[in-house]
Amino acid sequence: MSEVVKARPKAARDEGQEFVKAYRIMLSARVLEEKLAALYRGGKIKGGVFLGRGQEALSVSVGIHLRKGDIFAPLIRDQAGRMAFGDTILDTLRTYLGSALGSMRGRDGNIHRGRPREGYYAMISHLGAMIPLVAGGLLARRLRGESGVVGATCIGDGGTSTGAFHEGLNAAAVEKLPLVVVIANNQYAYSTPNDRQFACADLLDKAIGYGVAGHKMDGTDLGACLKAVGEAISAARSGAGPQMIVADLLRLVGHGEHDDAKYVDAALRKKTVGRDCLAVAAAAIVENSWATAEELAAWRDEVETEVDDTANRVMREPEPDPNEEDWCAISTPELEDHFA
Amino acid sequence: MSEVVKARPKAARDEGQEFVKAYRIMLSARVLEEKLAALYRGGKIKGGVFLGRGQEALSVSVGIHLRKGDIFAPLIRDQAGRMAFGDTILDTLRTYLGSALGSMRGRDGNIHRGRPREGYYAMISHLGAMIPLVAGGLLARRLRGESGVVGATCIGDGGTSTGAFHEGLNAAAVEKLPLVVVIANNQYAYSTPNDRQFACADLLDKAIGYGVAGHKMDGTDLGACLKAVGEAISAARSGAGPQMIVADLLRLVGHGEHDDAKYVDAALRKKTVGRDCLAVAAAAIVENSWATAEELAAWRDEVETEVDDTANRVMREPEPDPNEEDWCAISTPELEDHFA
Amino acid sequence: MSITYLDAIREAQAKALADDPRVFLYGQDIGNFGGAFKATKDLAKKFPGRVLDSPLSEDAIVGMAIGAAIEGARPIIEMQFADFSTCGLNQIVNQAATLFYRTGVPCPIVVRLPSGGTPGSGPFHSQSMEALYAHYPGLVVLTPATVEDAYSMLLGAVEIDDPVIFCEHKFLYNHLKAESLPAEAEPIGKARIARPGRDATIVTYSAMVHECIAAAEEVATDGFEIEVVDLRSVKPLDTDTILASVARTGRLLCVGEAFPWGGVCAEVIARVTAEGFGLLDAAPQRLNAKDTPVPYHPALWGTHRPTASSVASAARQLLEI
Amino acid sequence: MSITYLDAIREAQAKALADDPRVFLYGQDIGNFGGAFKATKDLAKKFPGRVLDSPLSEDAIVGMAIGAAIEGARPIIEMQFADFSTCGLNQIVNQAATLFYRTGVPCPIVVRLPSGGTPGSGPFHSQSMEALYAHYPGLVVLTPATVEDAYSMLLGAVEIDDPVIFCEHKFLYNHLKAESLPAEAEPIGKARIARPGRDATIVTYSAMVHECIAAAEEVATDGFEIEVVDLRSVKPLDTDTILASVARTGRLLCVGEAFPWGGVCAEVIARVTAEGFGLLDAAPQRLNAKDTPVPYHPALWGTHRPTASSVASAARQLLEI
Ligand SMILES: Cc1ncc(C[n+]2csc(CCOP(=O)(O)OP(=O)(O)O)c2C)c(N)n1
Ligand SMILES: Cc1ncc(C[n+]2csc(CCOP(=O)(O)OP(=O)(O)O)c2C)c(N)n1
Ligand SMILES: [Mg+2]
Ligand SMILES: [Mg+2]
Repeated sequence: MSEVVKARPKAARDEGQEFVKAYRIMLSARVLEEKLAALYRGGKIKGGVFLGRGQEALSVSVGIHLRKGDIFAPLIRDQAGRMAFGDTILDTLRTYLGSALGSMRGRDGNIHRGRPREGYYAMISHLGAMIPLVAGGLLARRLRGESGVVGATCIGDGGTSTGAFHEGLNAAAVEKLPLVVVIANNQYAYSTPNDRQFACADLLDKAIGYGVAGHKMDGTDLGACLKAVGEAISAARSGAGPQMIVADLLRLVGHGEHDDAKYVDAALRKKTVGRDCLAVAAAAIVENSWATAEELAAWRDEVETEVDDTANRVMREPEPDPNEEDWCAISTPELEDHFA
Repeated sequence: MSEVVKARPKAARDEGQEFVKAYRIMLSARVLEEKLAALYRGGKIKGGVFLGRGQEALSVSVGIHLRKGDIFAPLIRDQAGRMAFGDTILDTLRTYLGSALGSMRGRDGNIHRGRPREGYYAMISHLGAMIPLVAGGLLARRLRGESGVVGATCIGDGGTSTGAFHEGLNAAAVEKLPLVVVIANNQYAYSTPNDRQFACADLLDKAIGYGVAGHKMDGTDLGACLKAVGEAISAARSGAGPQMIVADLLRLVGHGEHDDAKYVDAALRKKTVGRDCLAVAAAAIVENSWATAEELAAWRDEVETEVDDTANRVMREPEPDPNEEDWCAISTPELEDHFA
Repeated sequence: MSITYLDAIREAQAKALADDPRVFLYGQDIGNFGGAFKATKDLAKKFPGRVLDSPLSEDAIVGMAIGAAIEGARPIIEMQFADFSTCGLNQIVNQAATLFYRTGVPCPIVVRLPSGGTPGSGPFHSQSMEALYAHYPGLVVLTPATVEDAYSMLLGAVEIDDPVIFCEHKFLYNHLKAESLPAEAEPIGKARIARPGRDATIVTYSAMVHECIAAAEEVATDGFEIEVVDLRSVKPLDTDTILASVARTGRLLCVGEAFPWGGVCAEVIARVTAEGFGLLDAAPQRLNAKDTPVPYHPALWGTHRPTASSVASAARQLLEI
Repeated sequence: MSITYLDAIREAQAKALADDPRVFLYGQDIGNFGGAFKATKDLAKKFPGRVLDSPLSEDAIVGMAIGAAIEGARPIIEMQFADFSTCGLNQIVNQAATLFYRTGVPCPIVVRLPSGGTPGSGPFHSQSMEALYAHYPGLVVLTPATVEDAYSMLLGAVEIDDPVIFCEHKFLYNHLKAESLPAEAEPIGKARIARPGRDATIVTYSAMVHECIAAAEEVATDGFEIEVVDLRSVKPLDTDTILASVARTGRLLCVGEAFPWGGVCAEVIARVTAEGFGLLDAAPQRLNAKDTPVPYHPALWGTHRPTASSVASAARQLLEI
């Protein structure tokens, strides 16, 4: 393997450093999600599995541009962004496989995970509901005098139809908070196509109505995503108020692993939105000589091994024990209500 | 009086017919509301009083362009539009004064009145909530094959911030329903000024984000309102989908009669938005020789008499009697739940 | 032929659509896709233009249904999961529930809530929300526990002129089977003796009916016969049937899958003690889910909600008193 | 000096703002205007930048408070009327109430709900929503009935690390007066004997405490002494204090202004009968509002909700049993 590496010129390597870094996180997310799908088919997963295949380029671009101290509230299809923000293969597997050692301790699962104390908010299912949360987090930071903080949150085309999206983004715009709302327009909300979801020509048309800046990009193009998301996050960080990002892409899996996604228009798969962003990015890397095809394959092998090893380890970890649960929903035990 | 009438040329009279008709409804609303304010101060009213002074030109324009068979869901400041759509001085007074004979039978009051069976929906307080209702009414009409129907509903600048506004308008746009949403931007939501309510340059900027047509006008100019609202309603009627109307104006009273509205920026009162649409319309009528100042005064006298007489009559009407109430919230008595 | 609880719900909707031109369906993914649970499978094809996909907007879905009802339609709307109805709750409790009282115009909408827990569904796809809706005046709240009731009560719900909250249990969707759909049905508002007994009464509803029957069978091995009352409707609540059962048995246990504070079990006990205090030989008891969000992990979930085994031990305790 | 219930709420917020830099206020019209009821009058001026007007967006108001709480702030938010909290209910019950259980991060927000009926307020400005919130795990639900409690419990609420639903009663805002603000306070979670007695116990809360005390005075003319328990907190519920009172009196009447189905009264009765069945000499009774929306006209409203006189007759009936 090391021989292959030597073949590439140094300059091209540096140039492509961020791109490659992002690619490798995308790859990790992809491989991890493939494992999750396999585990799901094997009946090893507790609950549903909802994957982000085809959305890694956009998602990773969000996570990679955020810093420690920023706030990130990912949504369903953000495995890549989560990992870029610091989430691990280990905790992902623990959560899906039901280990008691996962960050959610079996109390919540799959995509509903996070570490709020580290700025990594744990989504609830109700779509749109994370937007005001991030806005509020940013407001609190401002109130205590912090600046230069950014909060980002992701949502789908379907999620834009929620009242929570509207209220949260509007309130953030009024406060001119450094909020970045990333809309992954993957053409469907579960089975519902865009033309049953909204009537505007482009979701970006919504930006002006909130008085926020808008950014549009091809969500299958990692370079375009890194650039546009990077600009949006910088703008928010420097005080330009909320930023709305709209990326067009296609989810290349079912809504969840139970779903065969037959409803997806076959024609879309042949268009730009239907490209696999991971393959597109891989091709760009090779073309730019940032790495060779062999290196790419080696990276994949590496992640696969890590993912397999971690899954094996996690499957031996204990399940949460209902007898050890304190079954108390509040943090103030004196105020616990007691039922006979 | 009849001598005065003779002085005007016939042509001008015809030309101004709609304008004058609208003006006279505005005047009725104004006089009736002045009476309500006086009754409120006199302690005769059950509950609060929320008036539309300064918003009559816009409101009447909505009611006057709707037809029998259309749907109208007025909001707080729509006394004029209500009367144009068929609501009466009598029922208004009955509702405010708590007569058992009012359409709401004492069960609800003031602005929360309507006759849904006649297409005149009765608002609930929760702002935004009437938008999907009208959309749903229009959907039902379409499903049973009716066309040429329009549904209009009014809302304030504050109401645009609700999730209900967003969800309702978006869903109507997806269905391309003949819904007209009339936004009275009176610069404040209770005490909250526009700059604490939204961040877009103009509320009309929201239209494109919903994929609906937008119409903007000076809400203090009756002619402009009649024209723009008329166009919007015609467009909806002819199948052009939802229409959004934004009119700038100022509420010339408190939020309710308990409110002195001291928070209103004095500078606004001197601007165009601060004009009294009734006075502006009256001046236009006289200037165009559609009527004389004396006629206008006579019209006012006429309404004042009617309002006073009606109020006196209603104050002698019985209150609702709790012993005659059936205290059942559903229409199916067999399914009434019984509490010991 | 074998018909599931889910089939029954689909068939009831098909029949309602076929029988009454005023009926239409509105909700997320219910059209060509047939719904997240397939409760509307093929209906869009069979009834063109009458099974409409909505945007992701619970407030608008409910609001539009109410408007349609005012105009004489009879909409059935699906919340993708009961839990998401919190986003449409305002329209349900403040608009639908008050319309008739305020204006005299009835509001015949049916809100289908795929309710209750299944393993691995977690805090936001498992809730039982009947108590929230039953608390508000103006709503009818139904909780069918059998294939037969899922069918006949949904058909009945469409005929009711008032807003009906139809709490279907997701755990029963594919688990519960019957031979055929019923031709006749008990009236809505009447409870049902799901298992006769003489030593104690368990009042319950929805999926818990089956846990309670299993518990009763278990306790029967000790020689005690427990009567299980299936409420079917939690609002109105059929106090008479409950009282008659307690009159026979003298003992009452209420079992519900919902959170413990307030709710159906508290309401049942309050009624029985107010109206049938003298019938009770022992303190009435209740068993609910624990007072925490519904946990995701099946190992926790199995303890969080009542099960045949926890019901059986509660029943044994009640019998020993 | 004379201090109203409303003054107490304002003073508590002023003190919380003064004592704790993490506290801030967010809500509609609460800034320069001082709030629809003037509960935040002058606070924006006294605490610049910490009393913020929100847009007309209940969901966002609650959601932002939760996010701020995650970051260590202690927001107090005002719903303009409790009734409008249905539009923010999803964030309250699904986000605030689950945060600690799911993530281990507490959610110290206070949601102020101007609650309850006043004459002429009608179906949408009169609701008592404590039962909805108490049903959901993860929330503390407080219902102060006195000027002293309005003050000390609101201060206490700000200190609690969990989400607190603070149900202030609008009818008490200006009616209820005290000489001074308390320096000490009963702990939150403890009920209070508002009037001692021996013949029957009335358990109640919020504005109904005063109706019940008046009723007790009326019944005292017959020679019966009724003990009135003011719950103060409906979740947690202080079952011990209730049981101790019932142990003394043997009779229980629960009175609440909320709708009758489920709710505080049902919950209290379910607990007392489960844990204190043997203490009861008569069937426990309850008195709630009628099962319709709150009517607008004062003549109807006066019959819809319990009053001193209807409580007195319910109490007399209970005593005659
Ligand atoms: C308020 C709400 N309603 C319904 C759902 C059920 N639901 C989960 S994901 C989904 C579709 C989401 O579509 P979109 O926002 O486009 O995101 P995508 O799945 O395409 O990434 C739906 C309807 C939900 N989670 N929240
Ligand atoms: C959902 C909701 N939240 C709060 C209120 C309380 N409220 C009644 S009117 C009002 C201000 C409305 O402002 P706007 O929409 O601009 O209408 P305007 O009063 O200016 O005509 C508020 C906050 C309400 N009615 N509904
Ligand atoms: Mg999508
Ligand atoms: Mg306004």
